[in-house]
Amino acid sequence: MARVVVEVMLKPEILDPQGQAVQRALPRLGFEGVTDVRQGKRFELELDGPADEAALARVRDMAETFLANTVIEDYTVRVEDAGDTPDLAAAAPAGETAQ
Amino acid sequence: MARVVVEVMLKPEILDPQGQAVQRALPRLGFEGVTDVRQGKRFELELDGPADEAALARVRDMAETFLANTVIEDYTVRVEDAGDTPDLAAAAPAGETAQ
Amino acid sequence: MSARVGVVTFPGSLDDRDAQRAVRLAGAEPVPLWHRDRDLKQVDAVILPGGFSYGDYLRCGAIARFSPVMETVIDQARAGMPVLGICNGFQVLCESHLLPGALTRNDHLHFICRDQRLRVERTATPWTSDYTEGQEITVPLKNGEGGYVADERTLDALEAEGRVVFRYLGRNPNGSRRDIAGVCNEAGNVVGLMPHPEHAVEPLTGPTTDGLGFFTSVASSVMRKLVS
Amino acid sequence: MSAPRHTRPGPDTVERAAATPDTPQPWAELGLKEDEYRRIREILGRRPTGAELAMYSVMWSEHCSYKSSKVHLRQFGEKAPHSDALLVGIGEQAGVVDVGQGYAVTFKIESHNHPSYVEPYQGAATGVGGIVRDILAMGARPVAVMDPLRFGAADHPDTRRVLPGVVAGIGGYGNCLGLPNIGGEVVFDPCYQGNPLVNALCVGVMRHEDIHRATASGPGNKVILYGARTGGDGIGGASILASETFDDAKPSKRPAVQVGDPFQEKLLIECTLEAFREGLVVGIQDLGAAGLSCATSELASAGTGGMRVDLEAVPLRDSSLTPEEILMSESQERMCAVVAPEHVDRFLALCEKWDVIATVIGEVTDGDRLEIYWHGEQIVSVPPRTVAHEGPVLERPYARPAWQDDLQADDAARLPRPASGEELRAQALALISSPNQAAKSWITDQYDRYVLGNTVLAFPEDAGVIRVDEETGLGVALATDGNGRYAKLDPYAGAQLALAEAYRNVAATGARPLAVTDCLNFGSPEDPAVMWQFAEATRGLADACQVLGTPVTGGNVSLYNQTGDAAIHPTPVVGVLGVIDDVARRTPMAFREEGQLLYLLGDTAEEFGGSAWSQVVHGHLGGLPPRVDLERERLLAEVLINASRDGMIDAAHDLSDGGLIQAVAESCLRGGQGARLVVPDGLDAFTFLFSESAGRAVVAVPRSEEVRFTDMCRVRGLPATRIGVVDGTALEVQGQFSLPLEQIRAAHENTLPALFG
Ligand SMILES: Nc1ncnc2c1ncn2[C@@H]1O[C@H](COP(=O)(O)OP(=O)(O)O)[C@@H](O)[C@H]1O
Ligand SMILES: [Mg+2]
Repeated sequence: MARVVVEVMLKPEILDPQGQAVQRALPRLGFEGVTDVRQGKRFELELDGPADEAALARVRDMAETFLANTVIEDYTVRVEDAGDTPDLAAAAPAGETAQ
Repeated sequence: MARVVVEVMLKPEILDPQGQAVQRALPRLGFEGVTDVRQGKRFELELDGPADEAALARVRDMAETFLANTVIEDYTVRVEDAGDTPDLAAAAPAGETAQ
Repeated sequence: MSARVGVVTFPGSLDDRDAQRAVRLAGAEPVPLWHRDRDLKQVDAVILPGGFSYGDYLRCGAIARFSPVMETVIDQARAGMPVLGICNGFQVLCESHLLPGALTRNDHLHFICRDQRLRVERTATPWTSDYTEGQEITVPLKNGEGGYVADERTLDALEAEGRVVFRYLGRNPNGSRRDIAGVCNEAGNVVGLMPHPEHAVEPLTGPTTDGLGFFTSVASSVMRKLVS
Repeated sequence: MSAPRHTRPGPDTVERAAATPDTPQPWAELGLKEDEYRRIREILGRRPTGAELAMYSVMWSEHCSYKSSKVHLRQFGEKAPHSDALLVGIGEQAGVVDVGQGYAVTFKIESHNHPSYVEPYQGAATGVGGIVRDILAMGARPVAVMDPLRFGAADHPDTRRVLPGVVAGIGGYGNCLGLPNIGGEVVFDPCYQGNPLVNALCVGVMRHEDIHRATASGPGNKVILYGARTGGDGIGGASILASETFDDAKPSKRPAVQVGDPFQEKLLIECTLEAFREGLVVGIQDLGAAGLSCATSELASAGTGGMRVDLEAVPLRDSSLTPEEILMSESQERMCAVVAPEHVDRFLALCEKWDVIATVIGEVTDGDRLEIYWHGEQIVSVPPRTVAHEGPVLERPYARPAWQDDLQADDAARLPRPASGEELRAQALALISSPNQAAKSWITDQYDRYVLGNTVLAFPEDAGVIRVDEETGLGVALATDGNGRYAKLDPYAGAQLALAEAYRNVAATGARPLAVTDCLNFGSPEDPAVMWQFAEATRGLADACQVLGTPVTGGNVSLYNQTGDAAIHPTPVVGVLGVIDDVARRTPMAFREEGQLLYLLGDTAEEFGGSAWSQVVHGHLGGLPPRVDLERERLLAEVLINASRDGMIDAAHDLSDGGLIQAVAESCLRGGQGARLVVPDGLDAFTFLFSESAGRAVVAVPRSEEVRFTDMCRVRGLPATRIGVVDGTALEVQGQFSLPLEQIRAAHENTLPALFG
């Protein structure tokens, strides 16, 4: 049992209307000092086995072909302890990305 | 200049139709062994100052009142090095959550 | 004998019946196709209709793209069969990489339903041959993720190769790059667009009957090919 | 955060309940009154088990049992006019109306008010989902939805939270389901600030032979639960959320919000309709409020009574749910079907075809009790009627409030009126651009009105018109209306005016009104003044339906719409269904042809109580609402229908809030044509333009038809006054003012985008 997190963000050159809308709204809500906002997706996958290299390779493949549309999006795959509760949701240090 | 990441996920008891649709699709694509998928949002905020406690308190406030809908969502706030390029996207160890 | 035009139903397809009606009104024979069947029932052309296949979850068209029927559609499209993707169908075609680019959230972040003016930029496709170049048509537009994006190089190439098939006129409804409403593949047989020609085929239910040309075009293109 | 959870070692079985009569039970927490709890013990002859208590508590809640409203709702049946068109009357999921050519139509309106305040997007979305399943359960294909909405003040910050979420939720669900949205209402008033009203209507079409009822008969038949897995959604929602005033101070009572999955519902629709078509279904019921408690008890109660359910078979999303919670869960997108054993395999195969999870959870028995088991142990054994249909009935006290006289005495006639053409012009513009009268396209542009390809008319037309048969052109028209300001001034008349307006709207399109559904939105029934409003409104509606010959076929009651002592305006929302034999002859609202003559049908009196003018210009609410004349409404409808049938008019638009000036402005904008109006003899310009007298419409008559049309009106005795002509690019009131169409358009169309864009 392991949890793998896939983060998908629009490529920097692609317009992100959702992020922009958030950024535009912030000053109105009294939040100053945020110079840019990007909004993306986060997938938490529970694996029924360990997050070993083979499993991660499969998740990367999944992200590349399915979870992200690599025409417009980048993704990152990383492992989280399965025992993670939300209030301990610090990410594991191992991170990787593909474009 | 600092980057703060806010992750917003549906509370565990709330139905996540998107995550379920992804999970159901995976076996058809030849990916076995994923027992659960939850889909959430990820916001990358660029601050014009340092990510000190005051700034983080503001971001938490932002997450609580705006980025997350706390009726159905939980959020996590964490700091990332501003210099982070996507392929080094390891998260900083400091993590926190509120409901 | 008339052209057989397949209309695929994915779970969550909504405008499939409307596409079939449009095909019928154009004098061709609509053939329902089911997403789980690889068999295309010997159709001459295929329409991927509008709707919310798989709820538009993950990304619009992302899950439908992997259905069994798409394996055959992709093969046949590469072999030259006329394929039209309307709205969600356009998204499926982009996800399948039969068409370049992608469709993103409307820049104003709302679903929008309105009567949209378009200019037909290319008539050399089996789906637009009954129009004249530069013709202005009005058909319904309805989507939440209709913003057409691609990198600059791709956009330049599309323009240079005359593969922008439709452009929005008036206010850009969704932030599409270069006002692009629809594009085609290199060969021109695969066309995708966000607006809905199948909802503009009867005076009683549509804003115009401007959309009928899509279906008469493919009917006659198919017949021409069969005869030659 | 979740609802009361009573963990105990092993389930509370019937056997144990019999053996431990004195175990204390949380009946009060579950919203039951002491006498209700006592009655449950009497019915069962022992204390209820935990699961039984859960079932009774949700089913006997206000929301499910109609305990406060039942005694008043009876009139809808008792006074129902005879109608040959009624195939299924009040009491089923939804009424069914014969529209001819072998077609039947079912329609119903429901509220999702409280949930939409808590979580606007999901609250509104699941409201649409719920009413669509009601229609589906009758055997019909849902073909359109409508959404009557009420919000607080347009410029209030909380309205900016609630409205966009509600609209996105209705659109998000309905669009994804592939149901055109063809109409609704949007009304702003501070009285709805903490209690927005989100009502949703769905209409469905079927052949006569396809009508299905929610009944479990035939011992041995299987009970199949299909659709979404069951989770902790809205547990206790039925009893707690919908039955008590929502109060921020009690966050612990906030039940888990229900989240909708329109994609799942779309699959449910297709798979259910295929099952009907193949004749696989004996009885069917949607799961809405009170979930499985409601579905099993209602199915069994409507059948021969006996049913056995093995609750552990229910597919769960959250494996920690207790049997009580499973029974109370309001997880969306679930249905329950009763299927003969020989059809079970085929039914399950259909579900598999549509990727819908389906599970046999029980069967019909030859007994007379609903028996529910949990891993072999009996946890429920009840006479199902006592759960589903024999809940408490309250005769709540009601009394005309003391302030009603003062309110009615505060006559709008005393308000200062515009004294010059220039003032008239300014007030007309203020009216047309005020949030209640402004264009609603910022909202309706977010709804798909084209899907299914049968929408002949949709907003902003008077009624939505849907084609039912492509060959013959048979169609139906639907409109919903309700004016809380009128109803506040006089709830009896207010309810009748709501009906009259919806009826008139349907007739304006050329359709013949047939039947009624209603959603009665009121404050707390524990307040005798509110109860009086309710009693008056139901009596008014029932009486008016009798006169107009349009039976109430079903509806919904939403009570406790109040914050502290302040109740919302009494808001009966009335939906009218009409039939049109050929949609090609429908009358739209747009003035399109220059030179056509404008006729005002009906009588105009000085009636400003509750008017839009009194609200916009003076912030005033007082006096009496416009006089009700139902015979006149009937006559007006006949004229509008005949004129449509004989091609005598090219446009018609009913007059309601805002009066003539509002109606003419809307028809001009719709057609892109100006109009020149002349104040008729005997009327002052102000009354002519702003009065809200009922029973009126404006029509555009081609010159060639003028004689025929006016002759018809004269013969039938309907006043028809020539008031002007379609002309130019301005709206001109001769001798008073002229407003360029583009100025009106800007005023009318920019208001909502400026507030919410
Ligand atoms: N305001 C009303 N007018 C007429 N009938 C009503 C009204 N409110 C409820 N009913 C009828 O009472 C019955 C029970 O209603 P309801 O509980 O809303 O059905 P459901 O179980 O589908 O929620 C239905 O037949 C409904 O049409
Ligand atoms: Mg029901």
